[in-house]
Amino acid sequence: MPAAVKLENVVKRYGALEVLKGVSFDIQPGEVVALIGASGSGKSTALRCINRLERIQQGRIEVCGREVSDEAIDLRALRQEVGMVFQSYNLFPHMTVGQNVMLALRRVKKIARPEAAEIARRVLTQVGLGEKYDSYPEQLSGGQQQRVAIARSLAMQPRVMLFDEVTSALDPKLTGEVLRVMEDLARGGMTMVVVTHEMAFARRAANRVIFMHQGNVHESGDASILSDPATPELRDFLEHDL
Amino acid sequence: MPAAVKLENVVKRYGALEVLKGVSFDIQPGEVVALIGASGSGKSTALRCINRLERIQQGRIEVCGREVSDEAIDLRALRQEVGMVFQSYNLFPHMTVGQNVMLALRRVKKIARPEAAEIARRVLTQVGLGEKYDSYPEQLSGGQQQRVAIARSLAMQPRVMLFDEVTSALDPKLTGEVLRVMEDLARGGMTMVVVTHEMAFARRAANRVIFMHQGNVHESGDASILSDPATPELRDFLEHDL
Amino acid sequence: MRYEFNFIALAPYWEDFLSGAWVTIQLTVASVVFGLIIGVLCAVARRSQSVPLRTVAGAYVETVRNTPFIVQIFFIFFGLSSVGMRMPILIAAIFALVINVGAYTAEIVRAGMEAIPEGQIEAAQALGLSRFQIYRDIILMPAIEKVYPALTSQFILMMLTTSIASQISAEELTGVANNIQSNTFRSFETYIVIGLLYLVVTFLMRGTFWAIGLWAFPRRRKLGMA
Amino acid sequence: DLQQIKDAGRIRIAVAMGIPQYSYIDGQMQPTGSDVETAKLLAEDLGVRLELVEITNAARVPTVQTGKADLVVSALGITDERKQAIDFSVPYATLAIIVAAPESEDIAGYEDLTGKRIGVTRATTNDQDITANTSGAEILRFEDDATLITAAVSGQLDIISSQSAVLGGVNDKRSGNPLETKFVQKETNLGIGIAKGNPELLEWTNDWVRTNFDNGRLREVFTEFHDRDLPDDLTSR
Amino acid sequence: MDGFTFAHFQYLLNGLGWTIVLSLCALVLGAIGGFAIMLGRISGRRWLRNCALAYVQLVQGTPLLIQMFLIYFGLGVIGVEVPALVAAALAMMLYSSAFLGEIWRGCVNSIARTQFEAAEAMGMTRWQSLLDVILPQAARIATPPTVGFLVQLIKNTSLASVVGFLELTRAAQVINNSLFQPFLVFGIAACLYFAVCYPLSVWSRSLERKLNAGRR
Ligand SMILES: Nc1ncnc2c1ncn2[C@@H]1O[C@H](COP(=O)(O)OP(=O)(O)OP(=O)(O)O)[C@@H](O)[C@H]1O
Ligand SMILES: Nc1ncnc2c1ncn2[C@@H]1O[C@H](COP(=O)(O)OP(=O)(O)OP(=O)(O)O)[C@@H](O)[C@H]1O
Ligand SMILES: [Mg+2]
Ligand SMILES: [Mg+2]
Repeated sequence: MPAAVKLENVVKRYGALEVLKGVSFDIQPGEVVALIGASGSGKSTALRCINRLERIQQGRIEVCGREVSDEAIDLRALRQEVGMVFQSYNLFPHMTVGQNVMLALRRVKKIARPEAAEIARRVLTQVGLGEKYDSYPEQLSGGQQQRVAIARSLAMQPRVMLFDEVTSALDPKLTGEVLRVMEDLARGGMTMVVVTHEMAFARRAANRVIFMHQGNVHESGDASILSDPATPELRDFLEHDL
Repeated sequence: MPAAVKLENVVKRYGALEVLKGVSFDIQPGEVVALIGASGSGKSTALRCINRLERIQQGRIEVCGREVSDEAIDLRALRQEVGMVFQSYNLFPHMTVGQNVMLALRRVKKIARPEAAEIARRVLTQVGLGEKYDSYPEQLSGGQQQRVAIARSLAMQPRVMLFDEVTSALDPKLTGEVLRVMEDLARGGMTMVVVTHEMAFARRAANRVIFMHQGNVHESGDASILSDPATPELRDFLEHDL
Repeated sequence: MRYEFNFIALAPYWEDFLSGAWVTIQLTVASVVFGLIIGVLCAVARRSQSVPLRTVAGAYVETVRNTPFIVQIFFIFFGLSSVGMRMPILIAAIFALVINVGAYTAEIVRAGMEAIPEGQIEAAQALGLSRFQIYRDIILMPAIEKVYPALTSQFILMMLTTSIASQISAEELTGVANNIQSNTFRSFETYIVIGLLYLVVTFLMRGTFWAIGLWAFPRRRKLGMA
Repeated sequence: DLQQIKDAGRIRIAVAMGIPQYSYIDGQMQPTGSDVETAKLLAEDLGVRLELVEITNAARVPTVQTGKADLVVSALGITDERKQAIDFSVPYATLAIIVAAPESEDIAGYEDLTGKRIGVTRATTNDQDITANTSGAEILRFEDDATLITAAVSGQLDIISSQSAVLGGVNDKRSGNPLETKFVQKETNLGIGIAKGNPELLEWTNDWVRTNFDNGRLREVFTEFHDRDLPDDLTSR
Repeated sequence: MDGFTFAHFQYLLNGLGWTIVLSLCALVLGAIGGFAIMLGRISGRRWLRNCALAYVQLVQGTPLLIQMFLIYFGLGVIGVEVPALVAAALAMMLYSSAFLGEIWRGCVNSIARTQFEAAEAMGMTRWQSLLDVILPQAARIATPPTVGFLVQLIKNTSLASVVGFLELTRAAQVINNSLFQPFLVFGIAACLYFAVCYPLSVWSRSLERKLNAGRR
């Protein structure tokens, strides 16, 4: 069985600044991987490369057997496999919650309206927002918006989900709710990559932890590396965890 | 010795919406108080009332012996006593880090430029940002911006500091650094009010915890109430903490 | 094709073209400087607490923005001389241009000020800055920086509007062109030449504004936003 | 061309509206003036409908050059430079241009204008004449006669160079200190303008002007508006 | 030549009619052209972007009067006969398309790039993202400056007099040439302009306020 996501020696530069300096890792189908590391270490950039929001300069990326780094790749097909939830949600403010979720179903998957609406209701209920179908994003609290963003990706039934710091600025109660949704997904066999700076969250959500440091994968392993780090950098990074 | 901050039956309304419904608490000089509570419970509003960014409809607020609710209060004098660090930093984007910190020193305290620059360098070094003196805010990472905001308030040497969720979106390492700065300040005898949604942070930083619920102070006490809450509301609020 | 182009016929007039361009530039520079001052003052007045101040500034801005420049320049030029003020043509033209562009500038600057996030002002208040200091340091400069492209366009439009000053006998580019074509009857050639001269002046202006922007807003330079 | 005009059954004649006494709008908002009436006569005699093309001063020559109109009858003085751009008929009328000033001004010729502020209408023969013959005068060029008159009325100007017909309008409005003719600059011959390359139309127009000048119709039209007569030898100048 | 009569006023109203017709032409045609320019300016193709930029610079850098003149008489010179209305409409279209294109580009750019990314990350094409996600949001921001430009456009139609249009300003000039009462005649013309433009200005500002309120 091929890896769900595979990075091989990926190099990404912005002008002279080398942000990813040869990153390699494999993620197996069904795995939940937490990507941690200091601010600026390249976590968001790695996610963005995986679904080709950024082009890479060297190396290979493969997602569900597709060559992402191939110039001729069918981007729309790739993005139906890979869902992404942005750090800042990026909901469409001029559409209701329902329309946000339905949009890609109708435009990309060409699903008829009634059917798309039904799917939208189902995933919204799944994240506990069934009754917000007709609200606009600005009428929702931060945590609710975050869950709409998750629902919007989920509705497309991707095989891989990328989460970029989905719990920053949520209070403990809301964080717990998001975590529960992700655990459901994991049980359903979805592959997930989760960027987070909350170690408690990483510990609870992930089968595996990848620690990035200055554009490289510095250490990785199961959640136990968070309590027993092998490298001094990870130890230093964790030291301040409360 | 008078309380550093004293709220008595404070009522604050936005139109028909009563956000603070008769809040009272005292904070002694040198105390570090954590203000916790669900989103929308009125924590930020309480801070904003304390330095008179909002007017209150009923009750009294006293800061360092000054009557804040007095119409004729000298606002500039009050604000030299009270520093505030905003949730969204509110750095001035058109000024360098150094200029941000110097601005109030020069304009409000009328300190000459070279001397102000020296103070700015000193407080920036104190928060670990000495070398960012000439950078612009948008060239900084989130955590660095947050620390500039802290330095900007500190440079004015206020007697009371109000922190509004200063560690959201910081990774553990940066959170630790901010915490260390606050501990230094506390040792220096500064009074601090800290709004936070990270319980671990509250536990470590605060002598005392005030739990707000629907516009009222619902429970307060030393940090032990976080492990042993007396009211069901606080218990429910904490339940999801990881 | 019935028409033969003959640019040579215009050659003897090159000095006139240049002097016209020079007058256009003088009109433009003076109006930009004073227009900006009036505009900023009006923008501040329109946001002030004082009702009379707000009303006066609002009436000025609305009157000027909603009537054509040619009417304004007539009223100023002939109106003032009717009450016995006879001023040099250039001064009268500049006066009219300043009144006109001041109103547009006021609206643009006001929009920029309104776009300054409330949090910026609160942060300055929390630091203890006075109202005047907040206006100068926190509102005005960033507002102008925000609307700088719009201001540039408005001033270029104004430069093109100076052509109407030929109505009151200012010898700027368009006026000069009309003189020349009435002598030579080489209308197209003349209009093509002044079209190009206007383009040159436009580019000069854009360049100047760009350079001033670099100097006035060092952040744009450092962050490579210019 | 002539044949095309006849075939089309209409002739397009360009007139710059707003030249006092030559072409202006009367109280019923109808175009009138000596040029307009001349154009009407011409169309009548050609046996076609008249279509007036109302334009601005500056557009007079380009309008016929580019075929937007067949003829221009609009106080257009015959000059050598203009002849290079378009063809002219023999003169059909004249334009007397004068320098006027209040009585107090002591002006007898061009040389007395040195250092004075004088107003003209831009792109007219006056403009060219004053520009060529004075030195050191401050010349203000206005876009049309009305603006020039307004300048003289409102007190921006005391000395103007214009056609004599304008004076009445100025003195009507001017409060005291009326302007009087100081000297006549010259009497310019006015021609009907035709785009180059229309020999038949030119020839027909020349014939028409000569015939109607000799039989007095053109002179009648002119005197009706201008209070003066045309010189007898006009068409052979 | 006596005073200002009702006939004169009708003449001015007639001029106002032309002013409105020309403005509408300019707006409708300019909107179509401006949309194309906007697409060009945000295109992924560098040559297209540069062409659109050159067009904008050229048109914004020369006076409308000269554009009118060159189009009307210039097309005549190369043997293309265009009626004055067509020439004027064409010139106004070129002019307003450059300005509207720039205004709209600014609005589209001010919609955060992340909205584009979010749409593309869901597999939508660039065109779908533009239509469903970006334009509806940009349209809201774009309304006030577009109306603001329209107010300026209405006044700029006066330049169409060079190609023989008796629009409002020219009508006032013609009347002034027989009455010699500039303050009266132009004063009335100014009032007519004001009557058309002011409601638009007010509307534009109330829109702006509404949209600003929504964003805070
Ligand atoms: N568009 C860009 N242009 C130039 N540099 C960029 C760009 N985007 C990111 N960078 C730089 O790349 C580095 C890695 O950024 P990235 O966003 O991947 O960090 P991160 O690990 O997600 O950090 P954080 O935890 O703060 O979100 C940073 O130094 C950042 O300044
Ligand atoms: N300017 C305002 N106008 C109307 N309502 C407001 C305004 N500011 C705040 N509110 C309301 O007051 C209530 C309390 O807001 P506040 O910002 O104090 O909450 P908070 O406890 O700081 O929450 P959070 O943890 O989300 O920051 C909320 O319901 C909010 O909607
Ligand atoms: Mg990131
Ligand atoms: Mg808050």
